[in-house]
Amino acid sequence: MIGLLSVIFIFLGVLFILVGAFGIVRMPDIFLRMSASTKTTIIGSGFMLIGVSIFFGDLGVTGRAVAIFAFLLATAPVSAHMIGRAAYSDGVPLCDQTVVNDLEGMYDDVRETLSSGHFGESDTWQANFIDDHGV
Amino acid sequence: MIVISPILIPFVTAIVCIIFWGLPKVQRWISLLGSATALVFTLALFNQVNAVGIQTLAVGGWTAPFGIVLVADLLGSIMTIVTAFMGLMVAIYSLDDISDVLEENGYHSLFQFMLAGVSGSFLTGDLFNLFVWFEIMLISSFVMLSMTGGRAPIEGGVKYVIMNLISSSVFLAATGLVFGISGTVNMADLGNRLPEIAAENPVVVTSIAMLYVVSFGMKAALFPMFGWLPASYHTPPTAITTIFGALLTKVGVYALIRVFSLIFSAPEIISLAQIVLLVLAALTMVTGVFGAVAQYDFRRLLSFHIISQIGYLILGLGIFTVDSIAGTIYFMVHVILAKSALFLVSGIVEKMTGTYDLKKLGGFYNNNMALSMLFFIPAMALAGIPPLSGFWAKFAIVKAGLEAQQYAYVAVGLFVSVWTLYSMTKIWTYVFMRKRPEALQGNVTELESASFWIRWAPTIAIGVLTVVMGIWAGPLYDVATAAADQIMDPSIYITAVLGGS
Amino acid sequence: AGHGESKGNFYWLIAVLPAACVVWLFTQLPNVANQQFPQLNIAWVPELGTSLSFRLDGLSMLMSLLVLGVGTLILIYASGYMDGDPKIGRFFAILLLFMVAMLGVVTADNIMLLFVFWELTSISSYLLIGFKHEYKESQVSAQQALFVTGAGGLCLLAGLILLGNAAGSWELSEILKSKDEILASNLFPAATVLVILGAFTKSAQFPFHFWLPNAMAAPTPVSAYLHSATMVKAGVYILARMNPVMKSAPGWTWTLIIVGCITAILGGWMAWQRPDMKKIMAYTTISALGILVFLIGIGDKVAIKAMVLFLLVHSLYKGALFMIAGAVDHETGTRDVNKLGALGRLMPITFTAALLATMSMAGIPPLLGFTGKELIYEATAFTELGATGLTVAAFVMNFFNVAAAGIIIYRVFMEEKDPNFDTSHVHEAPWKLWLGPIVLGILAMLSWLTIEGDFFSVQFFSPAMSAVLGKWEVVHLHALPPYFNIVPVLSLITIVAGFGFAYFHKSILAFSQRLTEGTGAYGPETGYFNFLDGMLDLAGRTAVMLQNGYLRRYLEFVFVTLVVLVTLPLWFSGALGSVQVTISETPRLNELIISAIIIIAAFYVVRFSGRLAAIAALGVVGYGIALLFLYFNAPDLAMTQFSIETLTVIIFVLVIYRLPKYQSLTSALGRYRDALLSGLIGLIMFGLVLFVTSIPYSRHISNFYAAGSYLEAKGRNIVNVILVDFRGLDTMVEISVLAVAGIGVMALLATGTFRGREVFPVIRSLIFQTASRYLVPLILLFSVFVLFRGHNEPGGGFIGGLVASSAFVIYVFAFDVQQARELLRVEPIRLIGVGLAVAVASAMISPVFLQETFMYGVWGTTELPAIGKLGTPLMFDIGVMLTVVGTVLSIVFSLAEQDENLQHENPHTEGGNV
Amino acid sequence: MLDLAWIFEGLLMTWVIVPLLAIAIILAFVRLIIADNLPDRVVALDVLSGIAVAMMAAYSVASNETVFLDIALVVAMITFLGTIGFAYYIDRRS
Amino acid sequence: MNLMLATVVGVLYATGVYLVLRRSIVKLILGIGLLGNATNLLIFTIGDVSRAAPPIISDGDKTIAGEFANPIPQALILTAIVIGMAMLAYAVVLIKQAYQITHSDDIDVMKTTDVEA
Amino acid sequence: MFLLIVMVLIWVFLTGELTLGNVGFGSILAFLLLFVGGPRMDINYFSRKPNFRIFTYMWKLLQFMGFFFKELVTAGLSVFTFILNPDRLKPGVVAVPLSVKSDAEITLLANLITLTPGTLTLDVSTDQKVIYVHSVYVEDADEFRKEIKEGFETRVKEIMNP
Ligand code: NA
Ligand code: NA
Repeated sequence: MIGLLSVIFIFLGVLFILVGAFGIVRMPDIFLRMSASTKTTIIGSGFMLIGVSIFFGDLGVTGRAVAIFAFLLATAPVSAHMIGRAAYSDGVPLCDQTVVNDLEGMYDDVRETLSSGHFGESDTWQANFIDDHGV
Repeated sequence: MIVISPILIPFVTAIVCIIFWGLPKVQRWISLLGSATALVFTLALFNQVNAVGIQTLAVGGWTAPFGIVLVADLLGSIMTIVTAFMGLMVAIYSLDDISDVLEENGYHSLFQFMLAGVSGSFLTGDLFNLFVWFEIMLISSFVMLSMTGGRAPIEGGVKYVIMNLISSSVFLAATGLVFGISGTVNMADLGNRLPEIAAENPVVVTSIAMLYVVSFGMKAALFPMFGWLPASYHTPPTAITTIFGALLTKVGVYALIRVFSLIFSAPEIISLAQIVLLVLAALTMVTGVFGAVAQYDFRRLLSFHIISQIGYLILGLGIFTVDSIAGTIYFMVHVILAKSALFLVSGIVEKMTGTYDLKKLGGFYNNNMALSMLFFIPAMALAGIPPLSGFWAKFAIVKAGLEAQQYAYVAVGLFVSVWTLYSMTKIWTYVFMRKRPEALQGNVTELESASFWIRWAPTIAIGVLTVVMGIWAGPLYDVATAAADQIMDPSIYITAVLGGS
Repeated sequence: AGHGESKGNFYWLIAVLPAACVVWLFTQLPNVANQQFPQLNIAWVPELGTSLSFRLDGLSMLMSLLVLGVGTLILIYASGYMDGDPKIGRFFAILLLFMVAMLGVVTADNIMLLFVFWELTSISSYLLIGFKHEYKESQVSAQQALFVTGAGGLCLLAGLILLGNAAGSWELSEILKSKDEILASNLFPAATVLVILGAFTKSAQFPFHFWLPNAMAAPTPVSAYLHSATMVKAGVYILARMNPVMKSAPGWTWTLIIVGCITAILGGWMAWQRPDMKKIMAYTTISALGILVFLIGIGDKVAIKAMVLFLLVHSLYKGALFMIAGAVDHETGTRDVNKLGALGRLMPITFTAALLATMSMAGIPPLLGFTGKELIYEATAFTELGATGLTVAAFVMNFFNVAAAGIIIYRVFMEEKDPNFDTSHVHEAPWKLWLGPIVLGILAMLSWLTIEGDFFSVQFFSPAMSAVLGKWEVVHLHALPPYFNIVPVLSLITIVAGFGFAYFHKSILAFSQRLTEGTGAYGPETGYFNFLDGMLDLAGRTAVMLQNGYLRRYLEFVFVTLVVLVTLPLWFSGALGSVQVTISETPRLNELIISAIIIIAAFYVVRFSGRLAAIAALGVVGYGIALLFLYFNAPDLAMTQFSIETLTVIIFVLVIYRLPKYQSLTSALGRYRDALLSGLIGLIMFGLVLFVTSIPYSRHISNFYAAGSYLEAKGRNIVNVILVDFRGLDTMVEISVLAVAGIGVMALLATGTFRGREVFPVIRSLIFQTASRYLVPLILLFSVFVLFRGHNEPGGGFIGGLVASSAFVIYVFAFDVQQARELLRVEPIRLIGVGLAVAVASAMISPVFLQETFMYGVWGTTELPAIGKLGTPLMFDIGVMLTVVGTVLSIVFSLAEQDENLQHENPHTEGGNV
Repeated sequence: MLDLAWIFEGLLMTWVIVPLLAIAIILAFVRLIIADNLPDRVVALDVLSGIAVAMMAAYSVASNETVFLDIALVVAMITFLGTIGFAYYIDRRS
Repeated sequence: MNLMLATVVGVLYATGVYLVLRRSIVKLILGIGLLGNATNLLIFTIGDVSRAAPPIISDGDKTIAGEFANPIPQALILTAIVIGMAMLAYAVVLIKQAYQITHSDDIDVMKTTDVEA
Repeated sequence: MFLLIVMVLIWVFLTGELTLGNVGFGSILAFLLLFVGGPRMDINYFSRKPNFRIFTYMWKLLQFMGFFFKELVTAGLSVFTFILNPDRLKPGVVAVPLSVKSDAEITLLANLITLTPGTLTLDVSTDQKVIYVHSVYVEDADEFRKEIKEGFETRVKEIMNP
C-alpha cells in the first residue's frame, strides 16, 4: 500500500517534469520556457521526493529529501533570475506575442546600473497606486 | 620505510616549500637540504637492495596484490640514485639560473614534486600507481616549462602539454584494459596472471601491449611521436631543461622496460613487441641524430640528441637479452649524466654571452680552457669515445646486439654514433674552436664568484662522473648486469612482492 | 710556424719518460726473443670482456720502440718547434695523451682494450689537427679526420666483437690460437670486412686516404709523429696482427693487394706534384702505407719480412723528413719547394739529416731503406700470386718514392732558390729541431750496418716478423743481397729513374697538376663532401618534415602509429578468428537513451559553431556519463563526475570568452582524412573494449576489498576505503597533482600578460547576492557532512572539498574575488600547504609512533556522533578536503581576479581576433 | 505480498518511471540542440540537471538504495553553480 | 550492455581524436575533455559492469552480502577523473595564455619554437 | 541565531540521528561555520525586535508556507494549460514598484514571484525601488502589479517583520 502511494507520488512528479520538458521545447521564447521549467522541475522533484520519503519511511531519508527540496527551492528561482537577466541583456528577443516590456531601455551598461524608470521615480504613481488599491 | 624514502623526502620537501610560500629564500635551503637528504637515502636504499635483494613496502600495511606496493629492485634503486643526484645538482644550479619570479611562484616545490614523481615511477610496483606518479611528474613539468611566460615557453608548453595528455590518456586506457582482463593492477600479480591470459588471447593482449608502446613511447620521445620534445625543451631556463632532459624521457624508457620484462614477457607478445621496438628504436636514433646535426641552437641540438639516445636505450630493450638490458641500464645512467653536463655548460655559455645560437658563439677554447674541457669530456662521452661512460654503454648494446644477431639494428646504431660524434664536433667547432664573432667580442661577461661556483660545481661533478663511469666501469657495469639479471627473470620480482609461490 | 721570441723552455725534459721506457724495452728484447713475452693483466670490465691486459710480443716490441723512440725525439723537437707558443702546455698534454694511447694500441692484448686506445688516438689526433683551432682549415680537416677514422673505428668495433664472439675470447693471444673456431664461424667474413674497414680508414687507404693530406693542418711535430711514424700505422698494425687468422678469409689477399697497390701508386702520383713539403710527405706516407698493406696482402714469408722491415724504415725516414720540413718552415717561414732552394749551405746539419733520410727513402746504402726496398722487390718478384704484375706495381710505387725523395733533397737544399725569396735571415735550426732527424738518420744507418747481427735480426726483427706470420721463425737479414738476381737490378733502375724524374719533373708538372685536379673532381674527397652535404641536407629535410611546428601533424603521427601498432597483432595472427566476443545482457531503455544522448552530444561538441554551445554539449556528455555511472551503481563516481563536470564548465567559462571565435581552418580533404583516422581510433577502442569485456574478469581483489573493508579498514563505503586506505597512496599523489595544477595556474597568470578581448562589467544581482549570503554557511555545513560520512556512505574529502569550494565560488560570482577572499580569510595556497601536510602527517603517524608501515590506518576507540570513530584515514580525508578547497579556489580566484583586473585597468583594450 | 509489491514497484520504476525521465531528458536535450542562442542552451542544461536530480530520486527507489539521494543533493547544489557560471559568462560577454 | 558501452566509448574516442586534430585551440581542448571522458568510461566498462548493489556495506552487516558492483574501477576512475580535471584546468589556462600571445585561434600559428623564423 | 538553529536542524536532518551528542556536535559545527561566514551575513536580522512572539510568528510562518505551497501547485498546474495552448499567451515584462526595502525581503519576494504561476523575476533596479517581472499572461499591467503587491509582497512583509 505504501509502495503504491509512493509510486503515485513519484509518477505525479515525473508527469510534472515531463510537462516541463515539453514546455522548454514548445514555448516560443526563453522567458516563457523558464517560466515553464522552473516550476515544473521543483514541483516534480518535490512530489518525487515525497514518494521517496514514503517509500523508505526513514528519518534520515526524509531529512535528505527535505534538504534537497529546500535547496531546490532556494536555488532554482535564483538560477532562473540569473539566466533571465543574462539572456535579456544578451539581447535574446522576447517572442512576438509579447504585449509589454517595461525593461526596455532601462539597463545602462556604462554606469553598470539598472534604472527603475518612472515606476521608481514617480512618487505620484506610488501614491495613486496606494490610493487605488488601499495597500 | 627506506623504500619509500626516495619518494617521501622530495614529496615532503615540496610540501614544506608550499608551507613556506612567500619566502623563496627559505625554500631554497629547504630544497637543497631535501635533495641532499634524498641522495643519502637513495644510496642507502641501493646498498640494502644490493646486499639483501629486492626490497618492498606494502603501503598502509595492505599486502600485494591488494594494496599498493613499492618495490625497489636494482634497476629502480639505481634510477632513484640518479634522480636524487641530478636533483641535487640541478637544485644547486637553479640557485643562479632560476629567477626570483619563478621562485616566488613555487619553483622549488614544483621541482621537488617532479622529483617525487620520477622516484615514485621508479619504485612503484603498481601499474595504476605508476600512472599517478607519471601525472604528478608531468603536471609539475608542465608548470616548470611554461612558468617563465613569454611566447616560446607558452608555445612549447602547449605542444608538450597536449601531447603528454594524449599519452596519459593512452596509458590510462591501456591500464584499464589490462585491469579488465586480469582484475589486478599490481605488476607482480600481472606478471603472474598475464602469461596465461596471453596464451589464450594473444591478439588482444598484444594489442594492449602496443598501447603501452604508444603511450610510453610518446613519453620517451620515440619516433614518430617525439614532436613535443624539440618543440619545448629549449624554451625554459637551462636548469629546467637539464632536469627534464635528464629524467623525464627516461621514465618512459624505464616504464617500457618494466612492462615488457615483467608484464608482457610472454613469448606471444614479446616476439612482436621486439620487432616493433627495434624498428622504432632504429628510426628514433636516425631521425633524432639527423635532427641534431641540422640545428644551430645549442639546446635544440642537444634536445634532438635526447631523442637519438632514447633510440639506443630502446634498441637495448628490443634486443631483449640480459646483456642488452644491462647495456640499456648503463646507457641510461650515462646519457643522463653526459647530456646534463652538456646542458649545464650551455647554460653557462648562455649566461656569459646571452645566447644559445651557435652561429653567434665562439672563442671559448682560446679564452676558457676549463669550460672547454667541461664541454669536451661529456661531449666525447656522449659520442661514445672510450674510456668515457658512453663508450661502455654503446659497446654493451652493440655487443649484445651482435650476439643476438640483430645486425641491421646494430649497423644503424653505429651509423648514428658517427653522426653523434659529428654533431658534437659541430658544437665544439662553433662554440669553442673558432674565433669569437665580432659581435660577441667584448660582450662576454665573466661570471661573478657566487654565480660561477653555483654553476660550475654541479657541472664539474657530473662531468667527472662521466669519466668515473668510464674508468671505473667494471664494478659499475657489474651492477647493471645484476640489475638486468633481475629484470630478465620476472620470477625474482614476483616472488619478492607476492611471496614464495 | 712559430717566429715568436725563443725564450727557451724545458718541456723537452718530458722526453726522459719515453726514453726511459725505451731503455726498459731494450732490456726486454732477449725475453721476447726467447718467447718470454712480458705480460700484464688487470681486470677492468669483466662483464664486457674488457681487461687491462698487455702483452709485449715481437710486433708490439717493434711498434712500442717506434712509438716511444720516435716519441722521445718528437718531444724534444716539439719543445723547440712550439717554443714561444702560449698553448705549448696544451700541446704537450695532448701529445702525451696520444703517446700513451698509441702505446696502448700496440701493446694491448685484449681487443677491446686495443679499441679503447685506438679511439683515443683518433681523438688526440682530432685535437692536434685542430690545434690551430681558429683557422677554418684546421676545423674542417680535424672534423674530417675524426669523421673518417671514427666511422672506421666503429666498423672495427663491430668487427672485433664478432671476432671475439667467434673465438670465445677477448684476448688477442687466445684469439690467434683459436683459428679453427673463428674460421668455422659464419660471421668470420663479416668480421674480416669490418676489421679491414677500420684499418683502411685509419691507415689512409684508398678511398679513405684524403683525410691524411688535410691533416697536415696540424703543427709539424704532429705530422711527423702521428701522421707518418705512428698513428697511421695502427691500421697496418691491426692488419698485421690479424694476418695469421684473417689471411684465410676469402678475398683478404686480393683486397689488400689491390687496395694497397692503388693507394701506393695514387699516393706516389699525387706526392710529386705538391709544392708543399708536408703535402709531399703526406702523399708519400699514403703511398708507403699502401705498400705495407700490399705486402700484408701478398702475405708469404718474404712479403711479411719486407713489410716488417719497411714499416721500420718508413717510420725512421718519414719521421725525420717531417721534422726537417718543420725545421725548414720554422727557419724560412715557408714549405713551398718552388720558393725554397740551396738551403744546404745555410742549414748544414739539417741538410745532413735530410740527406740521410732521403737516401733511406730512396733505398740507397748504407741506409736501412736499401734493404727495405730490396725485400719489397724480393717479395713481388718471387710470389706465386702473379709475380710480373706485382713487380711492375712495386716498381711504380718505389719509383714515386725515390722521385719524391729526390724532389725534396734537390728542390729544397740543392737547386737555386726563388730569387724573390729572401733567405738572409735564415740560419741553422736550433738543436732541438735537428737532433731528431739526425738521430733517426744515424739509426737508419746503424741498423743497416748491424742488420746481420743477432741483435737486429734475431732479437729484434724475427720476433716481430713471427708475430705477423703467425708462427715462430728466426730469420737472418742481409745488408747486401747474398746472391745475384733481378732484385738489385730493379733497385738500381728505380733509383736512377726516380732521381732522373725528380730532376726533370718540372717540365710535366703543370700538365699533371691539371690532370690531377680534373680527375680529383671525381675522387673520393669530392665523394666525401658530397656524401656529407647530402647527409646534412637529408638531415635538414628530415628534421623539417618531422619537426614541422604543426602540433596537429605531431598528433597525427601519434595516432597513425597507434592505429598501426595496435592492429599489428591482428595482421600477424591472421584474423579476428582467435578473438572471442561475448555480448553481455541487454541494456535497458533508459540506459540506451542516455547512451544515445551521449553519442549525439559528442557529435554536437564537434559540430557546434559556438564555443559555449560546444562546452554545453560537452557538459551533456559528462552528465550523461555520470548518469551511466549512476545506473551501474557507482554513486561516488556519479557524484564526482557531476561535480567535476560542473567545475570544468566554470573554469572554461572563466577562461573562454577571452578566446577567439572558431574559425573553420582545415581543408575539406583534411577533415575527411582526420575523420577517417579518428574513426579508426574509435573503432579500435570499441573493439578492445568488446574483446576485453568478453574475457572473464577476475574478482580476487574486489572480493578481498568487500571482505575487508569494514572488518579491517572500518569503512562501509568500499570505494572510499579504497581511496583513503587500500590505495591511499594514489589519492595522496592525486591531491598533489591538484595542488600543482593550482600552483601552476597561479604561476601562469602571475607571469602572463593581461590582454584580451573587450569585456563588459557585470551588473551584480541583488537577489543573487542576498541568496548567497544565506546559502554559503549552509553549503559549508553540507560539505562537512559529506566529508564525515564519506567513509561509510558516498562522499568523502574530495566531494566535500568541491562542495565547500563551490560556496566560495558562488561568492566570487555574486560579489567579487576580494569579498570571497575575505570570506575565506586565508590564502588558498595556505590551505593547499596545510591540506597536504595533514595528509602526509596522517600517513606518518603509524611509522613514527607505532613502528607500523607508511599509511597504516590507526583508529581511535570512542564513537563520535555522525562521524563514527576517529582515525588516520579520516584525518587523511580532511587533508584531501583542504587541498581540494585550496586548489579549486586558487584556480578560480586567480582566474577571476585577472578577469576583474582586466575590467578595471583597461576596459577597452583592443585584443580580439587576428 | 511484500515481494509482489516490490516486483510491481521495481518494474514500474525500472521500466516506466526511469524511462519516462529519460524521455524528459531527450526533450531537454532536443532544446539544447535546436537552440539558436546560448541562454537557451543554459536553460536546457539547467533543466537537464534538474531532471537528473529527479532521476536519482527515482533510481533510489528503483534500486532500493538510499545512497542515490546523496548524489541528488550534491548534484542539485553543484549544478546551481554551473548555471550561475554560464549566466556570469553571458553577462560578461554582452 | 558491453556492446552499448563500447559503442559510447568508441564514439567518444573518435570525436575526441577528431577534435584534437583541429586547428582551433578551443576545439583541441574540448577534444582533450572528450578523451578524458572516453577513458573513464572505458575503465568503467571493462571492470565488470553490474546492475547489482552499490559497493557499500549496509549498516549492521560486516561484509557485503550478495552481488555488488565492482568497487575497484570506481576508485581508479575517481582518481583518474580528478587528475584529468587538474590537467584540463591547467591546459585551459595555458591555452588562454597562448592565445593572449598569438592572438589567434589557429594552433598552426604556434610554431616559432620548431621552425626558425 | 536563527541561522544557527536552522543549521543545526539541517545537520540533524542530514545525519538522520536525533541524539544529544549529534545536536551538540551540529551546534559546534554550525557555530564554527557561522564564525567563518559571519561578518558577511545578516545574522542579526531576526533579532532586531526584542518583543518577538515566537508562537504567533510560527503560526504566520505556517500560514505563509501553506499559501506558498498552494501557489506552487497552482503554478505547476497552470504550466499544463499554457504549454498546451501556447497561442493564447500574452507575455510581457512588467515593472512592479516595491514597498519592501531590505535585501532579504526583496530577495524572498523575487524568488516567490518566480515560483508562482506564470511569473518570473528578471531583475531588481539598482535603486531597489522596482522589480521587473516577466509574466506569461499580462492582460492589464496594473492589475498584475496589484496582484503581486497584494499577494506576496504583503505576506513577505508580515513574515519578515514580525
Ligand atoms: Na726549390
Ligand atoms: Na568518497
